[in-house]
Amino acid sequence: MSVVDRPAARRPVAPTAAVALAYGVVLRQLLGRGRIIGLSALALIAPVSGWALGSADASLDDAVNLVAGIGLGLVLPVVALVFAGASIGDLREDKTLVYLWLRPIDRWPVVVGAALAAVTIAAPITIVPVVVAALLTGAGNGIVAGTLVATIVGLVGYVGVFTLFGVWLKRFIVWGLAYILIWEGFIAQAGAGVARVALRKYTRSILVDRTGADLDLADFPLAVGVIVPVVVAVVALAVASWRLGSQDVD
Amino acid sequence: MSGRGDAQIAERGFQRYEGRRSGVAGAVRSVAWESIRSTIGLGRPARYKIFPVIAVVIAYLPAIVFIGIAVLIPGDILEPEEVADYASYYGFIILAIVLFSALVAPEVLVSDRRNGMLAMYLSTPLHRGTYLAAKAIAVASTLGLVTLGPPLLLLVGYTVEGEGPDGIANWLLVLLRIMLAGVAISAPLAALSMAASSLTDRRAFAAIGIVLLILASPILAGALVEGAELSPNWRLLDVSTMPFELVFRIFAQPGNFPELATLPVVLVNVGWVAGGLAVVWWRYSRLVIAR
Amino acid sequence: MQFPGTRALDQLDVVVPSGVTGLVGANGAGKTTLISLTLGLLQPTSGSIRVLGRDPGRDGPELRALIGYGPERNVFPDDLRAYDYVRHLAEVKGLPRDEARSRASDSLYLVGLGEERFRALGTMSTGQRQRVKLAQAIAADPRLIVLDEPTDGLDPVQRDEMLSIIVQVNRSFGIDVVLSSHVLEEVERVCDQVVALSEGTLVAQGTLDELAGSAGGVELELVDIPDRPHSVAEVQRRLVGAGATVRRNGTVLSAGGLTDDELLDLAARAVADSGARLRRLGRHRRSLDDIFAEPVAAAPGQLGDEPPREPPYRSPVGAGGDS
Amino acid sequence: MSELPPPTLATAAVPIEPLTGMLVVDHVSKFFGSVVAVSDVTFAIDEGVTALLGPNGAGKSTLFRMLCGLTPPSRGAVSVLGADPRNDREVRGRISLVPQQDALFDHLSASDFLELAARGHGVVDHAGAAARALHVVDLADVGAKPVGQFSKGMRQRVKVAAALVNDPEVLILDEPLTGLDPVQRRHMIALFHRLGDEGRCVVVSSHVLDEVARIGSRVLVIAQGRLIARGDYRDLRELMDDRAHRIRVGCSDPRRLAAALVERGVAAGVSVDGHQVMVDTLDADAFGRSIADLAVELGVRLTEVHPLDDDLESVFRYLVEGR
Repeated sequence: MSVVDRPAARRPVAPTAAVALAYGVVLRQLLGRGRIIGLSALALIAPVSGWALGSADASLDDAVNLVAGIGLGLVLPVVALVFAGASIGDLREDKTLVYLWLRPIDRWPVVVGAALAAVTIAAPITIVPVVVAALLTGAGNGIVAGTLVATIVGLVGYVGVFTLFGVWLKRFIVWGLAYILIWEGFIAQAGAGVARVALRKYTRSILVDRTGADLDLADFPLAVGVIVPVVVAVVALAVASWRLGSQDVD
Repeated sequence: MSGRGDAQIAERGFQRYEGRRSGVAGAVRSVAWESIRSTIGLGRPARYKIFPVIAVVIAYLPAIVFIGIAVLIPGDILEPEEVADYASYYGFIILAIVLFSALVAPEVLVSDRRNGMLAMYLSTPLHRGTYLAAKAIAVASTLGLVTLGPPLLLLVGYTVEGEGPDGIANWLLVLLRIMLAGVAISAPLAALSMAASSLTDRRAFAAIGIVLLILASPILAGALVEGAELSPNWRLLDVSTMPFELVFRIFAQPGNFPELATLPVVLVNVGWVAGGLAVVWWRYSRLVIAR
Repeated sequence: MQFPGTRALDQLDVVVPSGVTGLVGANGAGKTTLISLTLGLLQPTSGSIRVLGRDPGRDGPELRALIGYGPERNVFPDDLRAYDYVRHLAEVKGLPRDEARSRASDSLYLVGLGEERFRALGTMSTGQRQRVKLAQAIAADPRLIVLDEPTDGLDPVQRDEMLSIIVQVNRSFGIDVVLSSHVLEEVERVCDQVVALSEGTLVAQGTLDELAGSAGGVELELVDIPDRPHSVAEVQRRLVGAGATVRRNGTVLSAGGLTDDELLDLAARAVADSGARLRRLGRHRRSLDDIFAEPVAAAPGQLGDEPPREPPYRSPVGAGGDS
Repeated sequence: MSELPPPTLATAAVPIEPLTGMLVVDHVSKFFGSVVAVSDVTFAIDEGVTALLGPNGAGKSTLFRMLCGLTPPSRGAVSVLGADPRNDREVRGRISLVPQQDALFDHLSASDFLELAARGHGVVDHAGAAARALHVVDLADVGAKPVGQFSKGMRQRVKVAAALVNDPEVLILDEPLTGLDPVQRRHMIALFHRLGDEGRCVVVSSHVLDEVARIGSRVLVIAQGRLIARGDYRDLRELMDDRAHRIRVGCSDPRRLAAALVERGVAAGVSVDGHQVMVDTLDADAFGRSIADLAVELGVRLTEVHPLDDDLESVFRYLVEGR
């Protein structure tokens, strides 16, 4: 009895189905034990330092500084990099991308599915610990709500950008770290103009807007702070989809 | 045999080797040496030499500077404590040590699993235990390059300048302490970086893991002890400070955390070493080697 | 030999004499397990094994210094030079540094990679890397080399060259070879004797003549020729008429029922009388393929009737090249 | 064998009429920097099985990747079922590729992996298609096991199964036989044969030439990026009329037979060795028709007539020699 006896009836694949397909595969691919344990341990720093700060009843500015520094500046981008970068990056490195590429489906659902998988795994390891950290600082005054919005928007922005890194660059981890530590860490501090091209400025602006604390490099209005990262993410995924269609696949 | 390949047989034919074979000891020695060579980039393209060179420069520069000071400024004007003593020297080169420990173990352990060398090694007189021993020696001695070398250079420089410890007995005591200090720092970092390198098959992740562990643990310990005012013993969790704390105790100095007794500091370091090696052994004994 | 849940080898009695021995068997038949046992990397759950007169379990390290091994996987450290790869592994097998250095170059010359020996492995073709693997196996002057599918991934021209080198390693260097392969024609062409495994049991062992000897009957292949469209049918008719039983498969006729000599004469006469065009004629030989197609439980005369012979240990001094 | 330069064959003449076929490659070249991987290749393939042969590094995999659109040609155009696979989403549903590299989603089970492939192609009954595909490559009993734990042979069969779930019209198989043992290879070849007979265009590359010969006789031979031969390999052998056919003849009186062959003008050269005669003839047809007559006439018993160099492997070696 051969598979070819009854030709397989086929129907065009709906974009949503294609997104779900990519989402399923990438999600299980990212669920590597080592990675999740390692990054969860990293993310623990945020709540622990928040709790430490809280028990020493620090001021609002200290709390916002802590959340912005460790939460939005370290835990969020690094975790987003590892998962969003690997969403397509691992498939390229392992040479399994052909099993999603050589299909009668467009390129963008594959990219979107992969990004969604990255968000699904990164969210609990970024939003939860950072918001809990804000809670533990006990600084109140809307810091928790501000942190929640900032981390969600930040996650969307970072996942979008780093998915593009994973599609385009072979050593996406190194370039991603360079962006986080060097670009956002040093250069963006230099001037307002340059900072405009760093996601960190937008997440900090959201936090400052909700809490009223004063924080350098955080002077965008809430609307800009929320909308720009999302737009950046959409544009990044569009570029990633174009790139996925036009580059060589091993 | 109709095959008329282009394989020419050198007329000399094939010599038999009747000499002595150095057995497992020789195998461990050559694997350790080959790992050291490849980590510091010997016999490899230039780009592999960048990081090791940077690390070594960072590690030895302060020593050279201090010796320079001792040379240029006559002894009487300078009070001894202004010249950095050996124990606090490490404070200057932490970055080099961190950089090196994040670089060495992933290079030495992870690449063998990905490029088929591990399968080859296990078909030689080595087995998993002796292989890991060789790799541990390689990692520790490469780390020794930045943890043992600089203070020794310092000692030699000072001695030549007459600033060194007076009397042979004292000189040997300082030498012994430097050796112990080198081991106190290299052993835990080697064990922990090897553990990280056996948990993931991607070198970049192992390196990130080691760096984050070294950067994160002081923050964690600091938060627990200062923030939450828990007992100072929580400080012992700080994997990147405790080895240096032990160095102070080796040099009979109070160190940064005098409230901690020396014994717990020693024990925690031994604990990190044992724990790291246990993780490595657990992973490698369960590893299925694809022939 | 038992893995958790699977019996990899089952009451295996096999004696591998010196020379080039082919190890054949389906995937999962136990070849790799047998190789691991030989290298002392696995311990038998029951029974005993002796290699080169030593027990792999007890003195594994010493034995592994005397055995060259070429694994099946084609994975290499890309930026290591071929020369360093071979020299290093020779050192790990106990050779002193300068001996390892000279023998590394010699071995790479012997496998035809003299000029390329300082090139990085990553820049080499599959064929060249397979030869580096062989050079590494012979560099430390082993008594025995075990090669797991040495011609995997090679094209026919490269495969010929590799096989001729392997035979030379045995004939002129006096190193015994055990090679496993899935290409049976290769094994038939190169090996002195064959060990065939199936599901962990020994299916057949012996020299090629013993295994692939003639099996009775004659086979002839004709060619359809336009000017005599029914020549094949005519030859078949004549053969049947003369008392032979004939099976036809396209233009190939398999004749039986009579002695080989009678069949050969009948065939020649039938072809001549029908004016057919003969392409191939010969006694029907059982090939390893046939053994593989239907593994015979214990064909008479194949399983060692006589008690397993102690392998003639080729003392390093005495034997020399006796090809 | 005279060292004549390999024959320049019909491909040199550029076909004028537009190429038609399920798979058309029109003056395609591919450069990686200064390296010319594929240089000005033109051919068209229709249904049935076509073997793509060539030494390692000849450009086979690059050509295959261009056929599936995984990489664009630097010059010329590829069209599969009339469309460009790289940009036409719909045609990608009618093509299947078995890639050469051994990469799979190790964490998925075999049936999950096949179901993923089926859904990706929009197969309505994806579970059924996955189950059927598993059955065809006889992996039905290990469908639930994760692919990461499969042996090389099993992984290869999963890859082939994944290429069947969408009932493709064009199947491109890059060395599908590697890692399979003879029995598995036989099943796989029968499968390719059946797929070809069903009107699909199946292109297979492999180095195991005597197995490929069983799949089909139509070959494309590529060397150093150029298409150097195309057509049925037996015709190609006939086209090499400047290269004598070498035939081994065993008989009871080789000397007399050899003399008669030369005297009859059928053999260009003979050499007698023991009971065998090595015959070199430029006219294989004449030889085939007269060898039986001569043997009967002289009363000599023919024990063997065995052509040594008209199998696919010899054709391959002659074409690729020195390239």
